[in-house]
Amino acid sequence: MIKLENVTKAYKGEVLALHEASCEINKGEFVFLVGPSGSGKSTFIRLLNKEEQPDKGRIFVAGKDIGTLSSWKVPYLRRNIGCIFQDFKLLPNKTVGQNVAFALEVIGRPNHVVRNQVPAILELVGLSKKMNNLPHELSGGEQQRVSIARAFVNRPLILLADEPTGNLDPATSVGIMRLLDRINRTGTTVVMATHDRGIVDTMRRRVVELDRGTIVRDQARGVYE
Amino acid sequence: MIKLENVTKAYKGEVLALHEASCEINKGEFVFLVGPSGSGKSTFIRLLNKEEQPDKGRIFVAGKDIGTLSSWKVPYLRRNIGCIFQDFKLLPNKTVGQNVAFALEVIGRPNHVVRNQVPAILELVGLSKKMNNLPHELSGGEQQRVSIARAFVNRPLILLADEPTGNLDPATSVGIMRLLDRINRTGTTVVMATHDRGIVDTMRRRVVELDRGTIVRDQARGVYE
Amino acid sequence: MAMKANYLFRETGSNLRRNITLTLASIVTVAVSLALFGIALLLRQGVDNATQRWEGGIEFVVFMNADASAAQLQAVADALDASPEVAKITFFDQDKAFEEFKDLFEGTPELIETVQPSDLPTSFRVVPSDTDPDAVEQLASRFETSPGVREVVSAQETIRNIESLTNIASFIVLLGSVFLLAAAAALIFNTIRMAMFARRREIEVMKLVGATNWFIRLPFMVEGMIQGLLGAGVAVGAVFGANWALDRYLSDRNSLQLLESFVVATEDVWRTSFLLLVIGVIVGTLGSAIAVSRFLDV
Amino acid sequence: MAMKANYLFRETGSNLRRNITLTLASIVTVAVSLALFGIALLLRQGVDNATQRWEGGIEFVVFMNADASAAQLQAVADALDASPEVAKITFFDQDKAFEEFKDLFEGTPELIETVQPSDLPTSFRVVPSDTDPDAVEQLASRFETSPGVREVVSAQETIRNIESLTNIASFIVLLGSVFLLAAAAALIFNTIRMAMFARRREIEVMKLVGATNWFIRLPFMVEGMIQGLLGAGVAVGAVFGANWALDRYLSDRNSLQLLESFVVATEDVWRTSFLLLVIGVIVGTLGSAIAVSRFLDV
Ligand SMILES: Nc1ncnc2c1ncn2[C@@H]1O[C@H](COP(=O)(O)OP(=O)(O)OP(=O)(O)O)[C@@H](O)[C@H]1O
Ligand SMILES: Nc1ncnc2c1ncn2[C@@H]1O[C@H](COP(=O)(O)OP(=O)(O)OP(=O)(O)O)[C@@H](O)[C@H]1O
Ligand SMILES: [Mg+2]
Ligand SMILES: [Mg+2]
Repeated sequence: MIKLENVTKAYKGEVLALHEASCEINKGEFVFLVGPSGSGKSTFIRLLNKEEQPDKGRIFVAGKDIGTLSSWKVPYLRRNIGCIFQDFKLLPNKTVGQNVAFALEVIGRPNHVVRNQVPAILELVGLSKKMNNLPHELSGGEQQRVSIARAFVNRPLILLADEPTGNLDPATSVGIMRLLDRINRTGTTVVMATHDRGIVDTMRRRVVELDRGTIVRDQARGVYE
Repeated sequence: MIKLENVTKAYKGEVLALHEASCEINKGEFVFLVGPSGSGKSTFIRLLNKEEQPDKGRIFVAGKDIGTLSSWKVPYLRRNIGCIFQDFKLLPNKTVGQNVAFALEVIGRPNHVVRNQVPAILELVGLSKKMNNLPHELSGGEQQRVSIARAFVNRPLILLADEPTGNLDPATSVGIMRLLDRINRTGTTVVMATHDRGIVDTMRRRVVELDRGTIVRDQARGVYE
Repeated sequence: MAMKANYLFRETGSNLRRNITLTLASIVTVAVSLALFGIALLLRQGVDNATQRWEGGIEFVVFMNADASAAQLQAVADALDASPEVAKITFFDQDKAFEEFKDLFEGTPELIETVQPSDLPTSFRVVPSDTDPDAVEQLASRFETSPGVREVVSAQETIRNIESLTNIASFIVLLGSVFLLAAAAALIFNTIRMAMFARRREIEVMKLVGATNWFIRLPFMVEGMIQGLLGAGVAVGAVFGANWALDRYLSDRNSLQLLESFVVATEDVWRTSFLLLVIGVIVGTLGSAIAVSRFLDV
Repeated sequence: MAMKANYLFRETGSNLRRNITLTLASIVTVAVSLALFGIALLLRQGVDNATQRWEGGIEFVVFMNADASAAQLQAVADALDASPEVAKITFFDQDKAFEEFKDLFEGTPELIETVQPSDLPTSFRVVPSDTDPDAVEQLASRFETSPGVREVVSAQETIRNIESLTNIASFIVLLGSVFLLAAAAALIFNTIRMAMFARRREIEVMKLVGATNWFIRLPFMVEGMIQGLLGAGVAVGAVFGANWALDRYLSDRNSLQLLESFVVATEDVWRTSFLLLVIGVIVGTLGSAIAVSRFLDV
């Protein structure tokens, strides 16, 4: 499903965010991406999304080399990938409901689907009451959950989650992890960057550890460290 | 040092973010603010900073009723309070170094002080190398550490920290907590909102728990729950 | 592309409402720029009108003595009729002259009171077929000595001066309006780009969520179109207002027949307005499309 | 307030550089607006000049016969001298007339070749002390019958027409420049507000870190001042350019003495430029100060 071949990514030619990283993730896998702050986890995820281009190496997503993808096809790639961003990336001028609906409207889902799915997914993340609030009117954790809802809503093939529980209390985190697990069981491939030792140690899934841009560990059913 | 008297805060007249909260924090105390997502922790902190006004009740900071503070005095109040914001609030057009220096320039510190202190504090949070990067060129955890450095740099009387370790790996978190502890020991009052059970349980300091805007627990040497 | 019309309108509507500062800024810019351009166009039209009128008005007047006999009148009329260089003759009897007098001095009724039609001379207004001032003068001088003629007045000197004046005025106004159009385009594009700059993060996020370029661009274009239309609408209002003000100014001073020719036909005002609306819509739509493109390659 | 000058300049400098889109937008707006205003001012100056020149030029010319005797010349000169209504007399002998002729037809040397000084009539140019056209005509007619006089030419009709024309032109241009100044102010303020809007988060953060209003405002004001100055500088360039173009246009067509009076003195151009710079600086500085204030109460 996802394959990285000797991928190197440096910002401004200096900071080596990723160095000769190779890794293959199969359909339906659940992978934790761990490592200290600044080790390249977000960069890893941004490369899969084609938000950044690698300096060297090749990246395959869903069987396609995304390095050679023509730019007008990028939106179609992204529609197969749900992404929970570390900084949420909500549309500031749209309400919570509209933010989530946007992901469905982009792929041309009919109105009645939008009207059904959006409240359902917001219910799932516990934000039914905030449907008509703007993002800046939400608490940090609530914003994060909107981002999660948006990434889920169109049932993507791949789910990229960049520290999806960073702003959530333990109880809510557990709820979100259950949800991710359920989604993973329906066949969705999940790649999740996290700092939460508790979650990684409880779930016991594949763990890829980064350190200063290098993959230093790739362990099935691993723990945080 | 800090006193809340029956403070109520509702957003848009509907969402009760804080309800009849009363609480007194003495000089030199270290207080954890815990509670589920959306329970009012950030609101609590924003009220102390006069970023929001309470609907009811009075708030005293450093002996002054900040409800009656004239607006031109607010900057001087804020200079006594270091604040680590949940969403970092870095100046996007200034480099890491300039962001930290700004907190010193605002209070009119001479140039040589700025030139000494800024690299020292960045060293402390492990960002010496990123001094000349812009915030959007940093990882989430690095941005959070810049925010921490800025809040520390002018040795405030009070330190408000809104989930300062949300984007940090456990090892870096421990380092930051040691730093906070050290600052606290020099007499600075620290109020920290957090979701990190491990930190709260290890430190064993005063814990104030919020639930849907109400203070449900106020325990000296408490645990997360 | 599969964009639903309902999404498009909802999106455009809420953008216009939410970014009210930017919306107003764009509308103000379009309005001011196009109003200036429109007024310049009308001014030019006025100058052209005046020139045409004055050129068409190259004529001379053969004033008869008050006591000229009917035979003398007839002789002059016949002589004029017979001249091949004469394009048109109008005979002004005393009543007609009085009518003209009343028109001219509408603003000062006390003057009209004191004058009787019989005080005014009868005259022939002659429009020569060749408007070359020298030829006109020559033609005019032929009638100076006919019996019963008091005076022949031709306005060649005036006409020459006025021609050169209107030439330069027309040139200046043309230059001004071209400059204004360029300035308007620069300002409008500028404003749209600034508005886009303020929303570049939003565009970036849309792209990251999988929106195609057209999906993002279209609402912005409709938004730009509406802003352009509204701005142009305000400009049209300003143009009508300016035209009305000029009309009033001129009619307050209508003792000067000369200036009446500056008045622009309502039809011209409408044509200019239509042009402004078209420009507003095009600049708004295309400007938005181009400005948004800068932020589309994420 | 304790702001260090070095902070102020560093801050202003980096703001100007970093927000290059907004900086350019502001400069373009100031430049376009002030250029329009400046050109309108110069045009008005030109119109005023022309009016003055023409009014000052109300005169009549007594042309003498080519064979008029010295005694006849003297008699006319004495009579003119003796008239209290005459302000100034200039005698044009044949050489002087030829000089003027050469000036007038500078552009067509072949014409100058064919004419000899002796072909031209001598004349008296008379400037009456009372410029009322009727009085001038009466005065002029007194000399029509003096011996040796060929013709007396006075330009009362022309003058009346031109006076009313320049009146209206001056009025239109004044109206235009006032309108342009208002439009310029609106556009510039608009642009500054948009720039501030794009940076409102930044201002908010500064306030939260404990910056006083003046600490935030001052760099924005200096920034606005510089933008205003640069924009006004470009506008000054445009004004000089427009003036030069007009000069050239007029001197290409200088067979029309009439139009030369439109040329504006360099001194006036400098004065206008200075005015534009002052307006640019004031609008930039104050505009920024006011615009930033909207976002200062956090
Ligand atoms: N746009 C950029 N320009 C320059 N350097 C960058 C940029 N983005 C990231 N970096 C650098 O690349 C390195 C890896 O960043 P990345 O965001 O991938 O880290 P991370 O593992 O996600 O860290 P965190 O856990 O703190 O989010 C960091 O040192 C960061 O400073
Ligand atoms: N500007 C606002 N307008 C409307 N509602 C708001 C606003 N800010 C916060 N709220 C609401 O007030 C409640 C408390 O928010 P607050 O940010 O204090 O929560 P929190 O405890 O910090 O949560 P988290 O742990 O997720 O950061 C939430 O329900 C939130 O939606
Ligand atoms: Mg990251
Ligand atoms: Mg919070």
